[in-house]
Amino acid sequence: MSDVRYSLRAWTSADEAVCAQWRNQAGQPPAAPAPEEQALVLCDADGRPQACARLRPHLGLDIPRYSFHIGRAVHAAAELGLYHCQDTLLLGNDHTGEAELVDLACAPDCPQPQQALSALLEALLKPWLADPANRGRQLVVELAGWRRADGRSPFWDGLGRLFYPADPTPQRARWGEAWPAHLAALMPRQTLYLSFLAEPARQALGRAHEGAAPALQALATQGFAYSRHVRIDDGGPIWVLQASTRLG
Amino acid sequence: MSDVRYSLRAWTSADEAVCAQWRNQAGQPPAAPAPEEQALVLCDADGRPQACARLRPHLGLDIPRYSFHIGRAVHAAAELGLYHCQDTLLLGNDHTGEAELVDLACAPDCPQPQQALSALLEALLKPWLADPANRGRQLVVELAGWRRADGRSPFWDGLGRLFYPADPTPQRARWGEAWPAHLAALMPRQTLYLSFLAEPARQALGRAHEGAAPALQALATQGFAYSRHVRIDDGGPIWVLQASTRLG
Amino acid sequence: MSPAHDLLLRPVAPEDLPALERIAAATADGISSLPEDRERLRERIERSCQAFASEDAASGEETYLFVLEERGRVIGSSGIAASAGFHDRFYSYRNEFVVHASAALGVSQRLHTLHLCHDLTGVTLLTSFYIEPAYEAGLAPQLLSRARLLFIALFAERFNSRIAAEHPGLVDAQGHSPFWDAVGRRFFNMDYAQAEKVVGGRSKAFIADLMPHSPVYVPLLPEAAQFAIGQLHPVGELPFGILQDEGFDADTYIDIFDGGPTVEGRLELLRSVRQARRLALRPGALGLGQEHWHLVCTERRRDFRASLARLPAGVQELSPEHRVFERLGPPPGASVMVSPLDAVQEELR
Amino acid sequence: MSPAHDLLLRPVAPEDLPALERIAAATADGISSLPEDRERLRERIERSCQAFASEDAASGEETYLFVLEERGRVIGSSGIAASAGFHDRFYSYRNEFVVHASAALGVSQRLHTLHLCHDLTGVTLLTSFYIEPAYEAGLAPQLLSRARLLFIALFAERFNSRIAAEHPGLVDAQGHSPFWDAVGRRFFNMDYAQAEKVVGGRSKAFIADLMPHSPVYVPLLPEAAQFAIGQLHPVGELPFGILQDEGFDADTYIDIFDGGPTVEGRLELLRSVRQARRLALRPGALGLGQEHWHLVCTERRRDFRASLARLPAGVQELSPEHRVFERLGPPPGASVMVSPLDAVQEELR
Repeated sequence: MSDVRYSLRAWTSADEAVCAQWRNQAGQPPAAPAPEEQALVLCDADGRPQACARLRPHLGLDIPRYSFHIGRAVHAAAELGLYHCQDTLLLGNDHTGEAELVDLACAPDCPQPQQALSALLEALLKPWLADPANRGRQLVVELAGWRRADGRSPFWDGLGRLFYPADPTPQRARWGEAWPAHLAALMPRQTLYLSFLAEPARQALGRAHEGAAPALQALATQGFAYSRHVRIDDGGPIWVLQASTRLG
Repeated sequence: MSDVRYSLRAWTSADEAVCAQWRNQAGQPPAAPAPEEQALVLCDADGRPQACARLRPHLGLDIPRYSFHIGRAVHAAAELGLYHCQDTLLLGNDHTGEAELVDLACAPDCPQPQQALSALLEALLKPWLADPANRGRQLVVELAGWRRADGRSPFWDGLGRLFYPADPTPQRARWGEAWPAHLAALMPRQTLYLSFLAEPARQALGRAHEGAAPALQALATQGFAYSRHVRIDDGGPIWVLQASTRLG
Repeated sequence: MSPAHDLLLRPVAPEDLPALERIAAATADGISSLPEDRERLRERIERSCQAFASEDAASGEETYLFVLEERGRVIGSSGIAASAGFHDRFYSYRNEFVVHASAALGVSQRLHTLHLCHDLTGVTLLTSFYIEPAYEAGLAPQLLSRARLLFIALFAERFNSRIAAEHPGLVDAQGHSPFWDAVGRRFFNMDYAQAEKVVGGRSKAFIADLMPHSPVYVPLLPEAAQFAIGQLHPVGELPFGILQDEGFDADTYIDIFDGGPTVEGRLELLRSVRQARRLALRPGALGLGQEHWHLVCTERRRDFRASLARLPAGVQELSPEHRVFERLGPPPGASVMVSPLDAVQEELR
Repeated sequence: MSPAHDLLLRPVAPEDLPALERIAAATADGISSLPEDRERLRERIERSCQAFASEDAASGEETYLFVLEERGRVIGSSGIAASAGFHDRFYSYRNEFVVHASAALGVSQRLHTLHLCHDLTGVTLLTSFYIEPAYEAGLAPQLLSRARLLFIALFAERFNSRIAAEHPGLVDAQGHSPFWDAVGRRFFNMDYAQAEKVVGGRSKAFIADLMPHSPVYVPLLPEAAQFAIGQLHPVGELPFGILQDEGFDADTYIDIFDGGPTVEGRLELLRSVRQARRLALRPGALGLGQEHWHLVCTERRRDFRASLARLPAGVQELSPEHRVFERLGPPPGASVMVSPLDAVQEELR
């Protein structure tokens, strides 16, 4: 899968300026790695950065990380011939402590984004998978949720907005990664039935933003799959790589 | 992986008597397939049945199927330096409608059980995976939960027994596959914190019975992984094969 | 002579069948608990007669039905079911409010949720209230509704000490319940009338098994459904107002199907019961002072009778010659129960 | 002359500091809400004086502290916090019971769960009850506890119409709370005393943020913890019994930390308030009839005084010469409030 035209190297402080206009799989510009994190940059034959990715050993240990788990609930009365299966959402911190893949991004003018991202991922995952003692059981990646052409998120409009009526943009900018944790304090804590959400919000649930398409394809190639969890603000899908699946 | 010494054929009514003493991955004797189900038998060079497995296209549509989803909840107060991450259990019907692998079993005297089961699984999965339109997104398999030498389930003793104080054995025998659905009516409906369970019950959670070891290994070979769901009576693990993972 | 003197409340009798049929026909579907079906009405009357007559300890199955007559003509009905959800659970939604706050976001919000509960299982239910429209304005509805409470207080061992009453919820111009459409319908895929049909004679508990046990988050409901929570159908205003005045709480429970208010209160705290007094009967007894309307009832179960009389506020005894006995009949015991109808609230300051 | 005539309840004054220090030292840790710290006690007294003196509408922040004296010697204290959880939420566990049934298995079980709630946020709290052991048996505790309720009724605009009071829960021989060990400790990994230290002066609401919001399933708790739910520490029996007699409900709420009962009631339904009457003062007024002990209090806020007197049951007016004014001082207005102490329950049958 990897391509001879590319070369890999560790992230350097100079990359921050280069990547400032890039957008990662979650729709944000990539940031510099923390000391315990591992970040790789993939460069083209001329040494220009084409893609980057970062591996965080454990998520949610400083700021609690929230997601909705998508479950199912059956209500049935056999005697009446009534049977209903409904999808449900439950707020939780299910991925706490797992490893996380962040800032998976490529240059806007990258000629073969999916190929570049796949090559990068493969290089990043190889040592992770080879170290069962330290790697944990899952590698988690959050993807930006679907938005309309005007930039609005139907999932937010159908759920988050009802519990936090103000415009979330300034708060998201102010709190960064902590924003969903603050939002979670206002959200329903018990099981939500999806059928109570407006149709556009239901349609957007677990659907990734178009800009994340190359990242999604690259992740699928590497064995990542949809975890039936979504982000709490925009309903973007959370994918995971089960370490045991790859090892099986 | 498949071995030339084995041959495969469809289940016949004569197999029922042959398999009566076998135990499947869930600890029960295999049963005859329903019309919509696909069942294969693997025979040795002499034509003697060595292993069997059955594929059910959709689970939980007649009798609701219950499981506990294992989630996580973080309670943190940064100002106090307090942070606690706890595992949780939530009763649900999350796998409703998915395909199910049942009656994965091999003969008690099968010389290479794991190899036989792997060969059988591969044959059963190939057409399933090749038919994205009809196959659904997951293949689910329930495994018998861990028991002590005296046959008691610590998970049952630490949870189920507190909500259904009688001996479950006769009811399990009487109701068969419907038993967990009746039990579910008595169980807690909201999130349970694992820390409220006795230590032996916690240890048994998601741990398979020793008899299921060859099945587990064969499932892992084929890409199945632990789904973070368990059976509600004995805490046995539920493994799934993500269709997309195999196709990725 | 005021027509209020002509009113008499008594247990229903088999001869009342035609009158009950008239009442059942006059009440909108789902509003009254009287069925529009002669056989079922006859059964209801029979069960009531048995309940009044039974000497046994209460089984909880009893339903008591009263009729109000004016000079012998039946003009209304009211009833009591000894135990809500007998043989099964009685479900309601309980209103709950929790505060969700985020200091970081500077937001603190009061979140309204509805919790499916069977808190009211086993309580005594007031049912079957109906009064002819011409009598709505006078004292007749007061007698019809409140005399039941004195009956319950007199025979408390047959009833629960918690009393509740269901009231019809809002429906729109097309006869649809916005609350059902937003909540129940999602779990039935049919309208309420259909659901009632499918469920047939089964208990509401059965339907409730099909509804989610996690709370309903009110902000997720359409506005019309949010508005309908705890809202009364106009047809229920009269009986609802009387029970509110008795001190029933109307803010806690709503009907799980149409969202109408289910009121609830402890018997001993209800106004008519709190203010009830036993008056000794003494020939020639004279009450002095300004007279107010009072409920007056006999203390027999099977021959329970209640009527209205003007009596002085602090009256201690009553003459068997009092005109109230023209309606009540000769007093069967040495005393009667009375409770003022228009008592002022005790005020401390 | 009975010593009960010598008792006087009045607002705390700065001169009471030594007496309060004595009380704080005498009360076990966590039982009384009086701190064993002179500065904090001085502050409490000051805040109380401000609360009694303030002419403003209530902010909810006020705490009122009363002392009971016998011929000038302080023998007890009691207090009121105008609004529970002021500036924050006030958490409790609410007992809930649901029926889980399976027809197929032939089982129907009543399942007990505890729900974290802040239902009692903003209610008025009764606090700081302490009486010297020598006075526990007489009428002194009655005056000490119940006079607060008359004060609240007289100045209702400063308080909530719902009143609650916390009571200490069970501890074992080692001083550990079995309820805390089974519930709170799982989320703190420390014992209650430690947790209180870590949390410092912060509100309980803060601690509650660390506790799960899903119900606690009681069958999962160890037996000792199950038994401790709603159980009273013996030291709380006296004040608890008085409030039970007032009609407070003790079955709904428990403390989230030690499982002790938190009682709750509506002011207007509490016995002392329901039975309170205003007596006009008229020189030479004579009450006739058998005398019973009554609470008697003045109607002024800052100079609130309450004492005990024997008065006839139906007394309508009182002479300013009555001996109760030897303690209360010259009546400051044209009337006083009274409420019988040993009234019999109204009974219907």
